[in-house]
Amino acid sequence: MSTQTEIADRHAQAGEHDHGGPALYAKTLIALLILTAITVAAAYVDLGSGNVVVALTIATIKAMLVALFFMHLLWDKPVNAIIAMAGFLFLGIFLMFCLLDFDSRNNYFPANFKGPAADMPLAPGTAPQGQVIRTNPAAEGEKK
Amino acid sequence: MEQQFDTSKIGMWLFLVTEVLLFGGLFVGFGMMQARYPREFVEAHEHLTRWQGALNTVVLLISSFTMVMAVDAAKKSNKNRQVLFLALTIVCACIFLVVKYFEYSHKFEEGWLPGRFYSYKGDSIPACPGVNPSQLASNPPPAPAPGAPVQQCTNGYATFFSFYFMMTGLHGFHILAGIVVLTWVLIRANRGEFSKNYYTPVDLVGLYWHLVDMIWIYLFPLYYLIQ
Amino acid sequence: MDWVRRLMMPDIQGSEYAKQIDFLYMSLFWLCVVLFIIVTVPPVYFAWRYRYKPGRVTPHDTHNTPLEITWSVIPLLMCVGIFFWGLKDWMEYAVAPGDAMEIQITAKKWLWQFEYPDGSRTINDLHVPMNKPVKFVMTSEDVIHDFFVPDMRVKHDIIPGRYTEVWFTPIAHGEHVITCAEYCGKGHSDMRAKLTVDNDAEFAKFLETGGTEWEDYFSGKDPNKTPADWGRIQYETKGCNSCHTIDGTRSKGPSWKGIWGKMERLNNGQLVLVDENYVRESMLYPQAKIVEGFEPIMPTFQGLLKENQIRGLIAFIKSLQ
Amino acid sequence: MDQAISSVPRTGDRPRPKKNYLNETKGFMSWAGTLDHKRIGIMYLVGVLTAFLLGGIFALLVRLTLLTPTHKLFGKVLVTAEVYNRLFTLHGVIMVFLFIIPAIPAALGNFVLPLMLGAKDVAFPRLNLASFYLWLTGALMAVCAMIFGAVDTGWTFYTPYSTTTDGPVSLMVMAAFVLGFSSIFTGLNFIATVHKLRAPGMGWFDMPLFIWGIYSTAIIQVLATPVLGITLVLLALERSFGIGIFDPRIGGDPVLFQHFFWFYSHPAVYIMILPGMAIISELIPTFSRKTIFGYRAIAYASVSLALVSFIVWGHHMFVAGQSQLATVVFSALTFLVAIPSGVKMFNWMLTMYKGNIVLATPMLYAISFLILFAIGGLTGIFLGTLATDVHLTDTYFVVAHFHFVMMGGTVTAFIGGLHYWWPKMTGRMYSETWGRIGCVLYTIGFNMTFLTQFFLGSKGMPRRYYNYLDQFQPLHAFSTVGSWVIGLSLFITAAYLLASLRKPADAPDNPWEGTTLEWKTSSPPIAHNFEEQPVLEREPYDYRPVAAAH
Repeated sequence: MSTQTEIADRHAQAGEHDHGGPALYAKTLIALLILTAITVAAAYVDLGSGNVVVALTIATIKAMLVALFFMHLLWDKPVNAIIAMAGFLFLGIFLMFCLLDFDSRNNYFPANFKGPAADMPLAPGTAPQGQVIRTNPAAEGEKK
Repeated sequence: MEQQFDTSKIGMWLFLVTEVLLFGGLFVGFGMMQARYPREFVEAHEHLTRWQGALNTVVLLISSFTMVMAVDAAKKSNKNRQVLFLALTIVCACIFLVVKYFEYSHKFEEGWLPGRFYSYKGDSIPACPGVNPSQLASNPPPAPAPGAPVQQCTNGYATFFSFYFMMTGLHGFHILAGIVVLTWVLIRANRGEFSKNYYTPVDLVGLYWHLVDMIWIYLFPLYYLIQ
Repeated sequence: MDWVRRLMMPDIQGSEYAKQIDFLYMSLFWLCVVLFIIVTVPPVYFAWRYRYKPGRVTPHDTHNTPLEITWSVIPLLMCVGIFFWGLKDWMEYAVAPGDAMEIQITAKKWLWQFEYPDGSRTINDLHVPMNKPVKFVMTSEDVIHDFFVPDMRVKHDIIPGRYTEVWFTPIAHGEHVITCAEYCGKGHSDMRAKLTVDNDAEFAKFLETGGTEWEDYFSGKDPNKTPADWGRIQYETKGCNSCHTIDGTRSKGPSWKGIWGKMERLNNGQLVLVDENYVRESMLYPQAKIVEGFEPIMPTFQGLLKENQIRGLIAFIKSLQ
Repeated sequence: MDQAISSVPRTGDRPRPKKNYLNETKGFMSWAGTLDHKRIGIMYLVGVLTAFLLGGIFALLVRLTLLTPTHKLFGKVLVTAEVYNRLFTLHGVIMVFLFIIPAIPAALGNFVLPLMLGAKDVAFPRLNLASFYLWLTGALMAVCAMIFGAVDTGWTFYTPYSTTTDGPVSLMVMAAFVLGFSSIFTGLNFIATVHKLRAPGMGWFDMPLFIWGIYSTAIIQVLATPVLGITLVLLALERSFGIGIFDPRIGGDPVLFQHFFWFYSHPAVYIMILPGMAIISELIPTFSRKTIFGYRAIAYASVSLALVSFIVWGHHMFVAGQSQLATVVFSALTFLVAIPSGVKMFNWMLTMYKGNIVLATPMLYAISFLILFAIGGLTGIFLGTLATDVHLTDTYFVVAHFHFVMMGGTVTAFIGGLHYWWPKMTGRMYSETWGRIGCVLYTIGFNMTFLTQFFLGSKGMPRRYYNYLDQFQPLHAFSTVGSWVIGLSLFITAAYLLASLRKPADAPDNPWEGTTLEWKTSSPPIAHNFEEQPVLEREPYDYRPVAAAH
């Protein structure tokens, strides 16, 4: 790659000089650190399943800050932003369809359920209701 | 000439997208396994040291800042500041790895290891019955007697640590690679090769470094803060 | 036109569902024949009709928006129709009726084990009653297998560590093929089983003997399958092992070790010789003779143990010397 | 008709330059270290054709094994079940990862794409060479895995079979991983090239449709292949560490593996077919001497196929134990694929209408493609429809369907494209007569082999079967004979193409009256492609007389 970069020993990124700058970067850093503090603090508050949402929302805001300011996407050519978005979009598609499958799996059981076949333990969440397949007394003790 | 800069940048962004999807596969795997073992994952994550994760987050954020400052200095043809900030970035990367080293060695000592090497005794979780796969085909083991308690096993716990080591390990590998390219850029910067007319390598390494930071931004809450 | 169907689908339509699938398949087939003619005959014809002539000037047709919209929208509508037709038939496959008889399938490399509601078991030999819905709840002991009955047009993967389900209502009396459709190694292509659709009388007779697996243990062909081994399976699966040990330790009932041929003292002071008749009586009428020092807690196994299973248990006890 | 093919330089053609990319420099290192996209393309071509030969031999052996239900030939069992399982696995792995995926983009695309854009080279020549060496490394790893006993998992590597079976599975999987990165780098390179190195005056909608196809392919290569990489790494780690994600014995989910695998491998099908369609979009207007009908529709269809390919992967898993809701959603989405594919078929058809059609060998392959791809596409309807798929999936019907699309589609287009650009690449014309014989034989043999397998499949013959019921023997035997016809036709093709290399360079710059930029340079091109930077003056496929166009 260095051949053409060496050939390109002169390029003027007109316009980019006007953007960014240490002051803005410092502000971005401070915002990122504050958000980190918030996300750590939020972890000590029990919000049930809300914790994951809060943590991931804050993480996404932080990632956006990094992408927009540190990675210059805010001022860059739109094609780069489109490429970056595409990556996350298709990752989202992947996650979404996997979750769609997981959340709506049909679990069947034999009428006279006798436990899993051979030494193959049943996966959690696939046990018939009312029948505890896997318990961890030690862990449950800890919770109480 | 600007053409070449733009081309390299598109190339870099495309590369970053492949990195996002590479890590993304692991994130999806982690998500699915967490949906499968919600309780085990929460219990297992309590073995991670939250302050170490938070410290590393701060270190990486600062390194991202010093990196962008180095790019800024290159853009302004300021050699000394460029070298200084690149060096600071490398220092931050090294601090990150040192903290990781302490984290890892603690995990090794306690037996919080990936997959079948998980040997932690503290939770008193009985191990799964071991099965030799090659035996199974010719000589299947007898079905368990009715009413016999189903064996508990370390499945979810071991899986959590498998993902922990895979994802932080892959990330750590990227940090290492980052240190290598940063050093290369530092040497070239020290020779005064970069100026406002040509700073493509600094810019591209910067993009890479920010992505590594960005991945950690997601790793940190997922591993250290889940409830 | 049934010969066209027979050319492509299995001759036997083992269920009403199979007939539906065949109708859908044949409809799609004729539709595709028409579409195939539409998309391939013109190019071949054009290749001949507009074959090269020096100097011929070709028109500069770049596009025709109405035409292009037409050939996008019509296929789209067709696809929507086909999707819903497929969905309608598939819903029937996807949901088993509540009153279906349940047969459990355990697949492993490379055989099929079937278990009926009364506990009877067979290997590679499935019997089902005609005209009654049968539901199969399946799991695998090793890798993924797939329960495929071409005559019934049904198929579903069998996944280790989970149960999956498939069902059909057989209407074709006689034998059919069950075959594994998910690659599972060396014996994949030999992992076949026989499906026999019985009428009610035949099926009742089949259940009476508790399946056919026991025959292997009494035929003497396989040194690893003796009547005593059959007895051991009954000992482990019918619950004998919860009260009777086979290593001599005392449990809720007398241990079976060394019991054969002994004189046991009963709670009324009588002595009884442990032989075929006594053992058989203890299983079917357990309250008749209680060994001294034990509670009369054993339930009767009348109806639960088939004749061959009793014979197996006797052979098993005999072997515990 | 042959007068339409100018095998002699036309008046106005520039004299053949003495130096071209083939003889500019000499010696092993001038090839091994070359950054010239044309030489890298040629090296890829040699590589993928070798892989094609190897995979083809395995295919012939598989068919030979299935000739009789007893597998006896001259009274001997040639291939046991274990060997058979390895044969079809190797056939699949080699054909998919070593041959089809790089065949058109990396071999033909590398050669043609910069020429068509009027560029000197691809955007990142070093990355291009690195990509070739990654391919070579992956190929060598696969060969090593073969030597160490080969694997019997099927090219899909389904868990838990692949996590429990013996053999160098991890090595084979890592070979596929390395090949994946080779593919990623090719795609990355092409995207950057298309964005930045188009000739002056060439807007996005002035690009030849081949470029649109390769560009869409590159999008998939960059977005989907990393997931394959991580999937294979997880599989290898599952084998060595027991990480517990895919193996149910230690609490994993085998169906999740299938999601991971098909998230890549379904788009991968479009990595294979889109470049095939791209070649057909070149051949048909060129040999019809007529502008392409619905340029924009074809370009958009390529891109939309690439995007839709990411949301339909679950149709490989209708009976695999994914949730019923997911099954219904994936089936509905699957039908979306039919629309852009159909649009392309109709556009090609209308391009031929009122054309001036030269039935040269590449055009014959294009017509063969139209027929075979139509069958492949239409049988896809049976498999996308929920109720019929339950009966047909995992049978020979699927085998036939994807061979019609992958071989009847992609390989047919690849051979057509190879003939089309052969004069440009080598500077030689091949024997037109033998070319046509080869194409007709190929089409006949192909239909004998694979049309038969639709009947086998719908009759209930599962795939990957070593033993089969006697009732299937006639169809199997017929299919095997067909495979010999294909083998013969490809042998003939290889023979006359190689024979053409023995004669001195005789090809004119533009033997087919092509309108795209690669025909503007000499055959074979000079090392820097063009003597002066070409400027696009007319849109591609403009066959109006020069006066009328202005």
